[in-house]
Amino acid sequence: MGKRSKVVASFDEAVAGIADGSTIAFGGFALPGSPFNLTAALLRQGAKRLVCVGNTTGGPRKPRNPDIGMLVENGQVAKVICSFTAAPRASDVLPFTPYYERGEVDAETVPQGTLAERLRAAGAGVPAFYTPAGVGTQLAEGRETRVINGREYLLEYALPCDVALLRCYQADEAGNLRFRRAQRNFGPIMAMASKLVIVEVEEPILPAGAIDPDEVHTPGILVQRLVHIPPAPDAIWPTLKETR
Amino acid sequence: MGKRSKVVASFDEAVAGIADGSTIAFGGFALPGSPFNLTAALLRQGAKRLVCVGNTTGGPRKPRNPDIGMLVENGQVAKVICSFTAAPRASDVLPFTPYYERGEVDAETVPQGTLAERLRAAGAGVPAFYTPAGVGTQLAEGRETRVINGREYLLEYALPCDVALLRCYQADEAGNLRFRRAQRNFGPIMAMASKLVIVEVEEPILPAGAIDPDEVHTPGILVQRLVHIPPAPDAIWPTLKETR
Amino acid sequence: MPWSRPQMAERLAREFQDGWIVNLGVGMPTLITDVDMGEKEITFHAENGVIGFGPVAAEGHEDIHLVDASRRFVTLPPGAAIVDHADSFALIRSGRIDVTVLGTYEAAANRDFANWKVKGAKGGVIGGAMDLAACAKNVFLMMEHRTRDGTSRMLAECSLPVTARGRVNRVITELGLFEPTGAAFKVLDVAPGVTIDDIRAATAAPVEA
Amino acid sequence: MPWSRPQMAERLAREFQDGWIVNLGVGMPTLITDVDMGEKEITFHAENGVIGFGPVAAEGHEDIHLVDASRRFVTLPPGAAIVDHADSFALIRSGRIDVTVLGTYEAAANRDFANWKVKGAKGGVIGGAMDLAACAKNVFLMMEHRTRDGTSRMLAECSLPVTARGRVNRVITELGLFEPTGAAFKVLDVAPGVTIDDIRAATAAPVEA
Repeated sequence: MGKRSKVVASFDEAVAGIADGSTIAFGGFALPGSPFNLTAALLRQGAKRLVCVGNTTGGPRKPRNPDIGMLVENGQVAKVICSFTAAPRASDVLPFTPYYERGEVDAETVPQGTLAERLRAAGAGVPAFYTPAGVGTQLAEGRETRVINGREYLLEYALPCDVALLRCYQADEAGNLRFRRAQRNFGPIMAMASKLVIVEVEEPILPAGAIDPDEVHTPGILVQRLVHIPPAPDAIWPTLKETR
Repeated sequence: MGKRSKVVASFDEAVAGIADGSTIAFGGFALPGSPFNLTAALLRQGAKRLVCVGNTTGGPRKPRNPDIGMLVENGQVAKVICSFTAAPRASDVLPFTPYYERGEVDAETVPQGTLAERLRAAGAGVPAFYTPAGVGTQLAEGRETRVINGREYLLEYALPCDVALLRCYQADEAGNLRFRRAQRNFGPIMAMASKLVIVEVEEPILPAGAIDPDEVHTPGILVQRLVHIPPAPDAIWPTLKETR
Repeated sequence: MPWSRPQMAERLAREFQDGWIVNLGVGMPTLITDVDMGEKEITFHAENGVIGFGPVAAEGHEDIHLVDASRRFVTLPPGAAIVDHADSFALIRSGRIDVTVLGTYEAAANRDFANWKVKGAKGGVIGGAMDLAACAKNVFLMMEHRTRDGTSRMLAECSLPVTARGRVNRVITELGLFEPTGAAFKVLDVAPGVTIDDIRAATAAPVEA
Repeated sequence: MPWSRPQMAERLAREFQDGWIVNLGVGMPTLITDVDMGEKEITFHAENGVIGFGPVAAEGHEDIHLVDASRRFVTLPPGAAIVDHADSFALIRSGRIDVTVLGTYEAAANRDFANWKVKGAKGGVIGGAMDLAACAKNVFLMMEHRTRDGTSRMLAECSLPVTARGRVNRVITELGLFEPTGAAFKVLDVAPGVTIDDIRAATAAPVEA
């Protein structure tokens, strides 16, 4: 372990080689864990026809940080798979919405727990599972259900991804990750679900062995590329003001 | 959180009220995480017709520590669900084996990963899932399979338990658990799968807040009863010699 | 006089039982973290894996890594724990959440509700609501009794696509606290100065006083 | 002269590629942690969630909380991580293990093998073998070529209940290293002084030299 470092020097290097048509998981729930710098690099990198998986396409708030919605605006996205694909208030409009309404991008709207479990299933070699979420709703129309012990469940399939873009607090050179507080959210399961896991790291990358094995949140064997986030203004470090 | 302590004074108090017919998950893989003291208390408590879930019924080695095999010998077990229900070498005989051969106790032999995933599914509200393990073997005979993306999978059902008996390293009064090293094994998923989670704790129970929320392995809302393990000879503290 | 939103939060929280694990939806339900629970021990669970969180942080004491499911900068009292999204929804689907309090567009006497898709919208605002609605032991709704144009949100059956069927236990509005019984909304409490006739006039479903 | 067990371990480990994640079964396969891997970076994974473990602890330096899947007191070099049993088998089922090395009762030219149930046994000794056999990218077997009474363990088809079908890539015995091809065992290497005729005599399946 750790003979070779997984650290790369820049965000651009970190996203190099992501292919057109890739399915990409974007970590984060609200601000914590959102890979703003890697997303910005992907906007520059320009991969096309992406399938973007994340909790949301990005809200209507300003100032905006790089998100799936910006990739949509940049013409890089074929489809999104999210638990939010519209604005909570009818008066708000997501940047994503006009593209969706014009049919320029497709969307799959998934209950958040189902999204999490489909990612986890992909990372666990479980191709499909049953869940009670969504039964009896429009989402279940025409889909396969099954009654188990007297209750109706919906069949859901694993959601494997080609790439995960994540942000965490600490990492060592072997790729072991630690998230801080609510930053953990989708991070560990997106790492499990993805073939290429790329992480922007807030603290300087630690030498292998600096993280106690009991305190690792994502084991390094799941992680391929790490990049340390330089101080602002060379990188995106959102402030409290932007997220209120 | 933590206004009321979950700490009880003795192993006997910890297992009080476990009903006849309960399904009980026993933590541990080899020595680490095995709830020897709670198992000893269950032998005294005497609940009958138990369904015992664990990695193994207990090996042929001596000296023996309390295990599922002893509960079988004590006439308390109707069925075991384990990944090992025979001795690896034909020359060895598990204490459990004669009872099984005479039909006095039933057994379900389950691949270890399927056992882990069935427990995790129960704890995740997933009633059933598909797995590749066991396909094409005697275990799959007459059972439901399904081809997904060209590969054949076996349908497996969640394994919910009434009680989990676990051993961990540290806990706080709110029931948050930390396992040390290989002690973690089945602990977190058996806690997820069970309605009543009872834990023997190696270190003195910590006040709520003494464990950093990022370093909790099992959240306290899953745990009902904690008991601190007193020093030997008042409690079982296996030594290296016994486990070689 | 109808209840204010903090009064609605306070009244609804009186329905919580000691020891409950409580999940709060975005918007109005977040007011419940400000309610004094007295002797009751209540644990707040957020979809993003924050278990046992406390009140919103005082200004200047926010932790940029610590938000609840409504993006509020919250605090962590002793005993809190963090899990990932899969484990957080494992707690939800396995029935560990005693109550979820959700905002909604519509509540129905038949115990359905609709809070994820407005008329004509492409896409939806599901978040964790479908998992919570299907699996929490109790589903409480918190909402305005009518839309701004005066249309009732309290219906016999939902007009919008439902979030879950037959799962609602309580609905609180500015006018009162209700239990949907299948056929009607049963009145459990009424805001001061509000009459049953006021409620009937504002409700597009039978009301059982 | 047939290979010794350490020589079998050393020879089989030469089949590993740089960067592989390796899982070792109980018994003979554990000898592989003693092999000098040279420039190759190999990470050992154990079913009980110990990722990146190192050699067996020196006497007096054992950690009572730290065993591998064979109950050996191992060590944790820098970069190691611990996960629970569900996450450990998630790594296995999702194809993250490059090779599992398993002991076995029988290996078959049709790429089946049988290592969980002896004749007449009630119950079985499955452990993690079925998950590993079904999902590891490569399945290597390590075993004695014959039973003590001289019966071949190298068969055209298994006589015992199989652990997985069509998954075996390599078999090493004291006589040689083999690749089951479906119809035969193809000889990849031979222990010093052992002849192809010796192997044919000890094998109850076609041997392809």
